[in-house]
Amino acid sequence: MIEIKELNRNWREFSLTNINLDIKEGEYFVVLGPTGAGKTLLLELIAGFHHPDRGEIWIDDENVTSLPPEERGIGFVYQDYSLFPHLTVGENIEFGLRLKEISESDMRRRTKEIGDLLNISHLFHRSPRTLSGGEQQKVALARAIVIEPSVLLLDEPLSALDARTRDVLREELRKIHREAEITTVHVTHDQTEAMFLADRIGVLMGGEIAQVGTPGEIFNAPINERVAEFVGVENIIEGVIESNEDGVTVISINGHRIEAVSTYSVGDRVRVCLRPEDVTLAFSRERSSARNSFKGTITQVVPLGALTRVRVDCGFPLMALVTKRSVEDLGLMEGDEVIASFKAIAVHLIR
Amino acid sequence: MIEIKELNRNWREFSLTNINLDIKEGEYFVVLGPTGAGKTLLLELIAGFHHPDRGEIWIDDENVTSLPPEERGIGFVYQDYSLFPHLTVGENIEFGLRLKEISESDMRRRTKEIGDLLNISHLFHRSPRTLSGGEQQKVALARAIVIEPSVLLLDEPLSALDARTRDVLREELRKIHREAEITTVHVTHDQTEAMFLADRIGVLMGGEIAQVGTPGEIFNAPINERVAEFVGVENIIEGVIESNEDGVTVISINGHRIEAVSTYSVGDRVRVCLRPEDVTLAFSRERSSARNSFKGTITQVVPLGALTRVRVDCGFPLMALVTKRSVEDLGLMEGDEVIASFKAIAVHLIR
Amino acid sequence: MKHEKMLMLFVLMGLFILAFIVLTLANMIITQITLDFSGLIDTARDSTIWRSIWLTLYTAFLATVIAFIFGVPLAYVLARKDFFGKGLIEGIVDVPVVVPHTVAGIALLTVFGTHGLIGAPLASYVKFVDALPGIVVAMLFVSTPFLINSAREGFQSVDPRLENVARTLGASRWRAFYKITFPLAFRHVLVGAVMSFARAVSEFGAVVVIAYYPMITPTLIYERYISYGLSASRPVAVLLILVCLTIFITLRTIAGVRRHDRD
Amino acid sequence: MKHEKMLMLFVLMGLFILAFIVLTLANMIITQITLDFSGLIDTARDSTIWRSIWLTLYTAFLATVIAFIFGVPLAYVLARKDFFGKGLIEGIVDVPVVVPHTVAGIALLTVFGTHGLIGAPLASYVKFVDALPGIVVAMLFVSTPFLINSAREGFQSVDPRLENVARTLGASRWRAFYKITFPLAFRHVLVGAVMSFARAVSEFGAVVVIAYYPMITPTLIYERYISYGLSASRPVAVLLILVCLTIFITLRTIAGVRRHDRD
Repeated sequence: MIEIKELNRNWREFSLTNINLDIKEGEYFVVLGPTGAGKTLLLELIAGFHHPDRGEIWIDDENVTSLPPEERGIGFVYQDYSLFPHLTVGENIEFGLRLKEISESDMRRRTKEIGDLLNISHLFHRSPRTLSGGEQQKVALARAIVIEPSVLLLDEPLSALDARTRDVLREELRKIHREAEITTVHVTHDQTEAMFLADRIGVLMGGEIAQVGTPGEIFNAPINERVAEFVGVENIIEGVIESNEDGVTVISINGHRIEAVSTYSVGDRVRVCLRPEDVTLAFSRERSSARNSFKGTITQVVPLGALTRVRVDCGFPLMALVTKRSVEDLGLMEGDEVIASFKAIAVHLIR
Repeated sequence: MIEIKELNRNWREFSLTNINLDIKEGEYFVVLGPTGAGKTLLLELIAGFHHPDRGEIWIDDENVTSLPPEERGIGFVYQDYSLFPHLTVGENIEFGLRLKEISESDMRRRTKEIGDLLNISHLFHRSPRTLSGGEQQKVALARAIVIEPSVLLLDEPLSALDARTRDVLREELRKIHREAEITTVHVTHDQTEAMFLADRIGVLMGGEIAQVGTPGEIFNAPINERVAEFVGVENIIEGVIESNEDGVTVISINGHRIEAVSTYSVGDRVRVCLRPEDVTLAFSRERSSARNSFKGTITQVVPLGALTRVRVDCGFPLMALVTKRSVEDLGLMEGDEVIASFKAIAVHLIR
Repeated sequence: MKHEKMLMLFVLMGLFILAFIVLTLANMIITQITLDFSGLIDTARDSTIWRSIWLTLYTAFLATVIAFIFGVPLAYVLARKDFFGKGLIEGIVDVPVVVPHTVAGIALLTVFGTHGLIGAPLASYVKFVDALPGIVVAMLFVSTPFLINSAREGFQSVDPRLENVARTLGASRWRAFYKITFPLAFRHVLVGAVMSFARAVSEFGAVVVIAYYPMITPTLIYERYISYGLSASRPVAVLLILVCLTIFITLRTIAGVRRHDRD
Repeated sequence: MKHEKMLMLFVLMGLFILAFIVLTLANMIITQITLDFSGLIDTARDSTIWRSIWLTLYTAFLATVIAFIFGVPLAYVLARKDFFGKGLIEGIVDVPVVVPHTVAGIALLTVFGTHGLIGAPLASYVKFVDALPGIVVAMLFVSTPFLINSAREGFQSVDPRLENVARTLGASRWRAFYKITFPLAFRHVLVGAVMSFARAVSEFGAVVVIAYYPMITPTLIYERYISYGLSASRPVAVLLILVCLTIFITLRTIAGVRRHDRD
């Protein structure tokens, strides 16, 4: 649907190098990356606001690299809404329709439909300035999708909103995508957003696509240390493969043994990646399917709302993310001796 | 230490009405409130950048209401760092010291100390423009505390930072507060930040202080529905007190009975507040200390990173926040019948 | 505020400048009214004076229209595009502010005079020297920077992302310009046009060199001053300044100038 | 870019204006050099001319210094404080741009003349009419808006929170101003001073009314034009514009004007 081939572009302090992406019809594709990675530039290249230094962009089997934005059939939503301040909400939404040759009654029908879908019909006569952030972003969305674009491009659409509104609009985005089935490219630095919305994720770091995969692949099997760190794998521990039988791998870390599933060979130096939420804490060794369990001392307890981050020293440092309730129920405190356990399949190995 | 008496101020679209606060020596006080509540205005009044329309501000038993900012002995840190762009990092930090009559060697010593404490000594010769957001905010903090103010005022100091840096600086703030024991007023809209750092929290909504208390009191026993909603109590359900014996209260909700601990009398109409992270889900009724358990049907499962939000219909709607792991282990899916349980002491009642 | 000594001092110093400007104009007007009110009335009844005022406003209006037609596109390009040599172009735009007025007159005479680069080939169609086109050309030269700079500021204040969005909605660059950018920058453009018009009306040095006749009011004032002295020229000056201020205040009010809107 | 037709058109239209400005000045200079180079050399050797150029620069410098001393504080107050009647004050600051130059001359003569409101009491100390102070006063009147507006823009571009922070660090308002705000706004102030100086040098109409003598160069050019015609005045005009452009380009380079820094 959207094919990006060997795309290169330098612009101000941003640069994109050899970007190759193949986004499928109807897919919700999230480009995830830290600030300054070039995410917006990539989106603006797809939209045609910038021209690539090298490479091609194809939409719907057509090479659009030299087409102007108005002929690419895209809808675009910016982080800061970018509503036309001198027009009413209704006029904003009708802007694109008026440029098409459709009848007045058709236009009424389509704006009404979209207004009902997003529950903003009562705002049509207001000026955008008088709207809340969430309402403005809904209007921006309505304006973009009412023209029935073949591609919807979203540039950090939820970043300017407060937490509550963000939750609501996130669900709204999913609903719209399910109903309208528009191929969507959404760029963000927010992992939760990516995990919640994406069919597939492309991780963009330093102007290059580091990894493409499903949310599960990205978060559980990051391709390298930089991606692992960025997607919140807080435990990255160096070790050496001690044995590998039928995929059941034993990694030695300072004499401690961790079991995992991998295809690495004996003697390989690897990094053990383990998400902190995959670590459970208890005072006694339970029977469970967790193959790895280590005795350790709690060195830090950091409450984070519903969750609590606990740092455990098991001979190697281990971060665990557990619920506030379990911390309270168990009465976990700094200095306590605990058993930290995790499953072999929760462990991901990288070079 | 800081006493605010009957403070009133209207400024542009913000207003503060009858603010009374008593912040203790050495306390870390967080003013928590949504955008537009007047949080920054309150801080700027304490600093003396604004003058109140009515009311008084006392710092260290001195009425400072009409003192200019330079005579109030405060340190101030803005969200956007506000470093002096034409000075180096070192000159920024020395700015306040040069205005005091201290020896050159004393100055060197104090800037070095603060540089080491915040691990920014290697940046002293750089221009602020070349620093990352986190580094800039550390410099702004260093500049504020090197003059040893009696009060430190922080205006959303972590809001402009990315998630990773925010975590680091949050711990840095706590460390500084523990070591320097400066009375600190920190305003934010972020609950995690407030819970993590605050000795006490004042909730500011619509220009008024709605509640003052410890983080536990604010998050578990919000005083009214507005505060409850703001601090993330997602279950707010109306009911009537059916019985109350020695504090053990039974509330009737559409015929369902919830147990709680309260002093309300039979017949009182109340709202049941319950944080979603206090609800556990299971397929069978376990023996546990949870006094309330209800059979219900899962209507929605929303993955949010390490946590998952599950909406259950138990005859009344109930939101639960459980770990991703338990969702996977139990295999929770929309349509499943589950048992939702919560303890009587997790329930908080308001009018 | 007892601690605002510095601001009080600053206000006091500012009042000097303001008093200088206001006093200078007010004193002239009041002196005229109190000492020689009948002279003012006579002047106001003199059709020669009104013809010259009308000529001044008319030529200034023509100059502003030309500056608008050619200046607004340039302002848009300067606001939206980065290119090599942009600083030079911006410098050229500001040059007329810097050129001494009589020098501008001499230069324009060289180009538009009967033997000039442009004046000669056009000689059988348009006459510039001592003619209306000469006045317009002189006014245009000195007034364009005001229009271009204000319009450029206006276009810069419109977020280019609004244009981007408009284009994804199917608008061509031109349509995005006239539906979105131009309406949003309109106030700045209007303010620029007002300043440009005012600057055109005020010009004397460049006009007097290329076109002493037909006499625009600033020239008329000078001519009366040289020939008959202060008392003969002052009523005309008072009349012209009243006309100018009226137009200026009216247009400025319509444009709704407030600095913090502009910045 | 084949789809950038509108921009190409805009650039073409902009080139008209730019060509008009450049051509006018270049043509005068080139004509002078090719047709009458010896005349230019003779002029450049004439000490009368250099005395008048020096007088012009000197008086313009004095006017700029005065505008700086009284204008910068006003600019700061306008940038930092909101008060009732601010729009009026901003209007007054812009008025000199709008006042026709000969009207300004007449008005200044009324106030600073021997019988004027200020001229009379000062008569035994300072003479304005046909004297250096008169030139300075006229230049000051027309040039202040440029300095004040640019400085105001500069101060507005400095985040007031920087001043707030400086004050919590123990700086008085005055110290916060000269340690933080003024250095950060310095470029704008400098640009304003350059424009103000250039505007002062360029003035003719207001100066010629209050002080025909001692003759500043714009007056000298006009006098030669009236007495001896174009060929006698052009070399002086060329010399003055070369001096002006040199100063203007040098100062502008020092100030490092780039629009997107300013906006």
